[in-house]
Amino acid sequence: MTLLYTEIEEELRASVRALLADRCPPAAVIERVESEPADLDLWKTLAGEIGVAGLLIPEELGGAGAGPGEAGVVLEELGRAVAPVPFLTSAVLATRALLPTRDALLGELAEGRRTAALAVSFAASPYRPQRGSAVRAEGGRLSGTVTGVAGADAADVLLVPVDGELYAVEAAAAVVTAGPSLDLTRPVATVTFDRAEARHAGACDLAAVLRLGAALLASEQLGVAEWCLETTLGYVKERHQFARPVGSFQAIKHRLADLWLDVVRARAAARNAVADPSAVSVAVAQAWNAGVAVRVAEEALQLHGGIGMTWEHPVHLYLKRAKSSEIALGTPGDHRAALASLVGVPGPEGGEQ
Amino acid sequence: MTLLYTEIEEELRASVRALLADRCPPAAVIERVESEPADLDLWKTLAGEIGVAGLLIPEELGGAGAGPGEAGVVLEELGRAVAPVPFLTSAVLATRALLPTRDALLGELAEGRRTAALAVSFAASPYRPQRGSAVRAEGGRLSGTVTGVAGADAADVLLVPVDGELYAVEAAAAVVTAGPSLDLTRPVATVTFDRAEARHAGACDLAAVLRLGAALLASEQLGVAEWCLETTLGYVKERHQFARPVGSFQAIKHRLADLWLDVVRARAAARNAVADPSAVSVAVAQAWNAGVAVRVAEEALQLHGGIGMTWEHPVHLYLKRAKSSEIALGTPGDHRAALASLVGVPGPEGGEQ
Amino acid sequence: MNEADIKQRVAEFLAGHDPAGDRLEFLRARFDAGLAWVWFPEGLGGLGASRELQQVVERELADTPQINGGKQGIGLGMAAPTILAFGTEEQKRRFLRPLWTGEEIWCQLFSEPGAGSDLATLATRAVRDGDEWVVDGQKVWTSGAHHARWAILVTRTDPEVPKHRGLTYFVCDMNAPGVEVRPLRQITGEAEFNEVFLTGVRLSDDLRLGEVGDGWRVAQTTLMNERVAIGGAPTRRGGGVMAAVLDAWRERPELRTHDLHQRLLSLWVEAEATRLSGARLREQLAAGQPGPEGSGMKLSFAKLNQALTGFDVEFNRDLGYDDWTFRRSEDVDFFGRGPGYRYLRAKGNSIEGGTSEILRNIVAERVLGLPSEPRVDKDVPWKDLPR
Amino acid sequence: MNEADIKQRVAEFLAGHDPAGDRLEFLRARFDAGLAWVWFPEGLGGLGASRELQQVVERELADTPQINGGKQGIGLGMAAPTILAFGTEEQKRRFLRPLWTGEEIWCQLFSEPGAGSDLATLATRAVRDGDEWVVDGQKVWTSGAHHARWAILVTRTDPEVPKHRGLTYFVCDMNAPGVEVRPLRQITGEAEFNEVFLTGVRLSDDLRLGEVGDGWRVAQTTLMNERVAIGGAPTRRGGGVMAAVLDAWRERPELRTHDLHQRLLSLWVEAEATRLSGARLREQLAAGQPGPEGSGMKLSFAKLNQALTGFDVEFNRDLGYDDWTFRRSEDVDFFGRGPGYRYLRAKGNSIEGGTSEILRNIVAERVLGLPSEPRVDKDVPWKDLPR
Repeated sequence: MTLLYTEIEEELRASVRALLADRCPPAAVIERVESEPADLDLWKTLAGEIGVAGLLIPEELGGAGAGPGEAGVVLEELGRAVAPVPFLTSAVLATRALLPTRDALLGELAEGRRTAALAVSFAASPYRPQRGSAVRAEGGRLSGTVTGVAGADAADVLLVPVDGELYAVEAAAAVVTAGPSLDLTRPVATVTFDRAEARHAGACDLAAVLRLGAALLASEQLGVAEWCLETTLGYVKERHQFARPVGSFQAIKHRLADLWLDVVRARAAARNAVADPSAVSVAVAQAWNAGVAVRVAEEALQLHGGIGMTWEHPVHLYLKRAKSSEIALGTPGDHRAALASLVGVPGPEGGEQ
Repeated sequence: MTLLYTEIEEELRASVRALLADRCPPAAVIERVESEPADLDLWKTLAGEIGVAGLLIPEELGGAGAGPGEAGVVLEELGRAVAPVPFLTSAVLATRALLPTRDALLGELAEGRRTAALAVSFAASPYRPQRGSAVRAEGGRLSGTVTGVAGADAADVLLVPVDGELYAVEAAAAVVTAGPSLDLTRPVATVTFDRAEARHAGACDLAAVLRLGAALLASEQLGVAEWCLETTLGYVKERHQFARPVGSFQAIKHRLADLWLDVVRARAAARNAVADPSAVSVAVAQAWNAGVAVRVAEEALQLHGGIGMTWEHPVHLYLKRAKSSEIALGTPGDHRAALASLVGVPGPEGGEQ
Repeated sequence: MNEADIKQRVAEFLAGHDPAGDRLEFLRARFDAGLAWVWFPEGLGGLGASRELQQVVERELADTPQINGGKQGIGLGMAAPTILAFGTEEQKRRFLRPLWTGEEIWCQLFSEPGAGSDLATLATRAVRDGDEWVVDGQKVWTSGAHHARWAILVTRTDPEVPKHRGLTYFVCDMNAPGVEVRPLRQITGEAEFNEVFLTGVRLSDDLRLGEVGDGWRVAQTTLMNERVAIGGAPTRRGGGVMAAVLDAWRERPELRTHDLHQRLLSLWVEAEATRLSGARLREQLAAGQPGPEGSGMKLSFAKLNQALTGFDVEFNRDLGYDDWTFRRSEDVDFFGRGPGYRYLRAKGNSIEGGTSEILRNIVAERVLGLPSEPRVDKDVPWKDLPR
Repeated sequence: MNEADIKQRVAEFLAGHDPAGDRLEFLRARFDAGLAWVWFPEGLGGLGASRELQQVVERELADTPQINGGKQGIGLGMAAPTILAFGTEEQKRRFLRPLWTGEEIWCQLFSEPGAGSDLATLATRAVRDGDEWVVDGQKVWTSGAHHARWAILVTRTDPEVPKHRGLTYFVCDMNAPGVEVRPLRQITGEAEFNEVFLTGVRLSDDLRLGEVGDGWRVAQTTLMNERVAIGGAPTRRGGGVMAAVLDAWRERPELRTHDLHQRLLSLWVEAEATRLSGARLREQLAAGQPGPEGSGMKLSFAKLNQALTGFDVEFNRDLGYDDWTFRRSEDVDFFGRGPGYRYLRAKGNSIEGGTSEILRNIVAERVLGLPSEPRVDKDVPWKDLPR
């Protein structure tokens, strides 16, 4: 087990970064988020040419047979670009849910021919996997509603966990209602099934699926924090006030040094969570990285001054992503609470108060 | 009700401050703390000449008939000097315990002829008044132990609450064992009674006594924070590094500005707690001021650099006082927990987790 | 003039003017009676009385037609005191009455894309041309520019001298040719503010406020009045942003956790200590002991609002938003909107009206007396400054 | 030279020297065999091998007599690399062997009361007198001075030039007349450190390390080695200071509250994230990719230790202390003492070996590439600096 990046991971990173630099600059993201956020053309290239959609799928099922480490690197890059593509929702969450079933759909997902979404609230967590879901299965048909589903807008097929079983529903057979979302680049939708035709795919340990999602979300949060820190560093080196670069003022320097220490630790926590996606590692990574991403994004906005408050500057996309991700797949507080029993730091129950 | 200081209070402050400047400079305190911390000569002057011992005692019982506002101003000054005198322990805690009984001892306390201590742990709180006490009364005699008693070393008489009743025991009839204390200027002792002769003085609402003590401790914490902030400001204006006053470096300036904001709010909270010593006001003042005193003392030490780590510089006396006071009469967490029900911010009981 | 005198004046005024009649006529008459701002001179809406007595007037006239404090905020809070301090008699008579009655709305043309915290480095040029000045430049963060009749404007008239010395202050005619107002969209989706482009705008010299080259001093008067106005309103315990959070907290017990509970209690204590220090500050002001505490209120409130609104979003586990529509908003409808809006809007609290960084500098230097940093721009002609 | 070669050398050495014999003889022989620090040159305790191979030697010789890493810390970590880099052949031969075996203990005479963070402003004077130098001044925060045979010493030899240029570096004979060592009492009660007064101390010129006036460059080598040494030790999950806190937490359930529980969980997460970044840093170093992360470890650990020890005192509600006695302590007995001691001692973590303020400057400028502040002392002769 290593916390460093492998050469293969660095090569994958370079490919993804180059593609995103070309096809997904922040200005382009801002332009599309209000009309059609998901960039399915970009996703097609990422899936088809770079092969990211099949990273977690074994070779014998049509995938690349890679692991969380590679997926984490892709998410770092997607986070750095707040790229509106369904990697986390389709190639991580939905794929991981489907993996134990070895369903033939996996091959299609791996090739990027089809895209899936896990019909579970993005606000659910490994500790409360049912949050936001009220779906029942009757005679091969599903009825009910799931709120806050991420990636549903970009999905051809919805994977719906009901009572420990996983069902596949064609997106056309469900009603997907997107409302305004705090995260413009990964909007959530309400998904409603009304006796929708469903195919039983197999068993589903939803908590385990969401745990892997949380492990990888930590890498995305690292990417968000990295972009915010680097962009802010660039800005304060250039921006002059009082005839000095803003970045030469000591109070600013010290804050940025502290943020950098936070990001360095976020990188270690993210790599630990993909190297060993155990309950403890994932809880640590989420408890730390979610807060770091929010803090760095908030400081980025502040240190950009007025320009950071404008729609035209991309920093708000990152702030919105960071704040939504803080809620997604368990809040930092949820993950800390889980650690209490995982690592033996019991609460006051039985003691005073 | 006002949050400002009255003219009478400012005059009282000026007298106390002048006396302390003369008789209780920090160097003198450092010199005495390891041999005989309590300065009973100074206490005699404060009680006899300025009349601080009887502030809370009505005129008809031999006191000055003043109120918590005046006592608060005295404590601000005593905090600024970390003066080793038993004002809080005798003239506030013990006196307040005795007041409802209208016991004749009050007159002696008011004049400073005798000094009392409340035989209750300084780590007890309005919410857990019994913490550290195990004393029983049998036939006019007391037996048992109280740990962490502040002011016992300077007391002629001990006031001991047992089951809602208050007993007076001559100090000579108890065993007072002082161990090393974190707060050098207000050491705590273990007090042991072995069938000690006791006089029943009346009923005692110990929680109410400790609440007033906590209200006034907030003023002392304000004084500690003020000294630390002012002394640090003085130091960083004088101390040069890199050919500039250390206080001209922006990171230092911003930290001191933030500390000042904390102290400004601590002043408001302290004045509110003496103007209206209700459960809410006291809990707010303690929850805020205890932390501010510790934070400012810690920053004072840091900003003094190496000299702050030396025994000869007085800043450590303030740090030790601040940290001990954080525990005394309820921690900030205890006071916040009390606010949950006092102001209607209920916890998760009944909800999730 | 004491409280009784003032009450008498109000009574006389009310005897002559029916509050139920025409609103504008009533307000004009109130101005003419010296009951607009009693501490202003007679003839200019005031009575030369002490400022505290204004409270008496407001109490007595509480049930009569009122001016619009929100829409007229810049005029009342910033333009009026500056005109009073630096205007010619003619300017005072021309501008103050319609400013107060709300017949003419004002906005502020100070900040520029390149001059935010360092306002004195601003680049909008005014060049003299006979009895007129020709103004070219770009201003930003101008609220209400689209319905303003007039603006207070700071320009650079001499680039050859150090930055603080080459500025001149004007009243700008917002109807003049060459003034273009564009809404400026914020991260909340809406546009509270504007960008204002000034292209060959001609202002006659009698619109100049103060001497040529004295604009920095004039602007300081304006900014001092702005900072006093921010963050000074009294709130009740548990009020303000905290109230919005507590409502949600009480209504949704199923979302509470120990983590959130402990954080909320800490924020409650901070909010209460901050509120108490605001109350104490108002007592000091009322007692005529201003004290330095005012400088810090905005800092404390910005931090608190940001922490509370961030907490609110997390508590509600709300991945949604209410409305991203790009539209002009006249006011900040803080409490009428969702937690996501409040979270984003509160981010501006530590930037608008002086960033928290600048305010910490001010507290450190003016309140705590800490030495200033080495300055590299004091004696350099503006045109030679690095930017 | 590879791992197998080294193992062979060790085997040969062990064949000729009995670890059960005289300790000092064994250590001297180990030095002479080049197994003291294998990356040093042959004849100076090394073999000119790569530094990683030292681990092999340590593993192979783990059960033999060891040097005292604590008491010899300054010599091994700071003096030795500096002597190696700047010493004459004669100096290297004279000093390195007894330094390594522990026959001669070293201390460091750098900081002064007036020169802490700004070390280069130091005032201890060295004046040439023929083949000797006469040293006068006061040094502070010197650990181990009372049993040190030698010290590394930085002095000012030219007050007329800017501060970085007038310094000269010496080896100071701690037995020389005029060297007076006084224990320096800390806030914990004990004295880990000393003040050292130098009065007319005469040092022969062959004790000079590096050129006259080049002392700053020599000192940088020393300090670089100090910073690498701090905060680098591997810990297990929940280990270090956290372990002491968790022991108390688990033993005393009656003292737990929700407030403390939530804070402890947050600290646990911070400790674990910090530990992981330390582990990652060590992986980088082992892989020959040093990376800038090292600069920050001390900062992170200082903050964490201070938060944890403060928490510990509060959790224990402990108003007592273990021992205020003023005595000389050889080592920091962090875990053998009470929570109060740990709380006070940890306050030094953000001061000793570079304050957290200086380390933040270093991270900001050297790692993040942020511009330095305007400097007012670069070109001013030392004697004219304000102080």
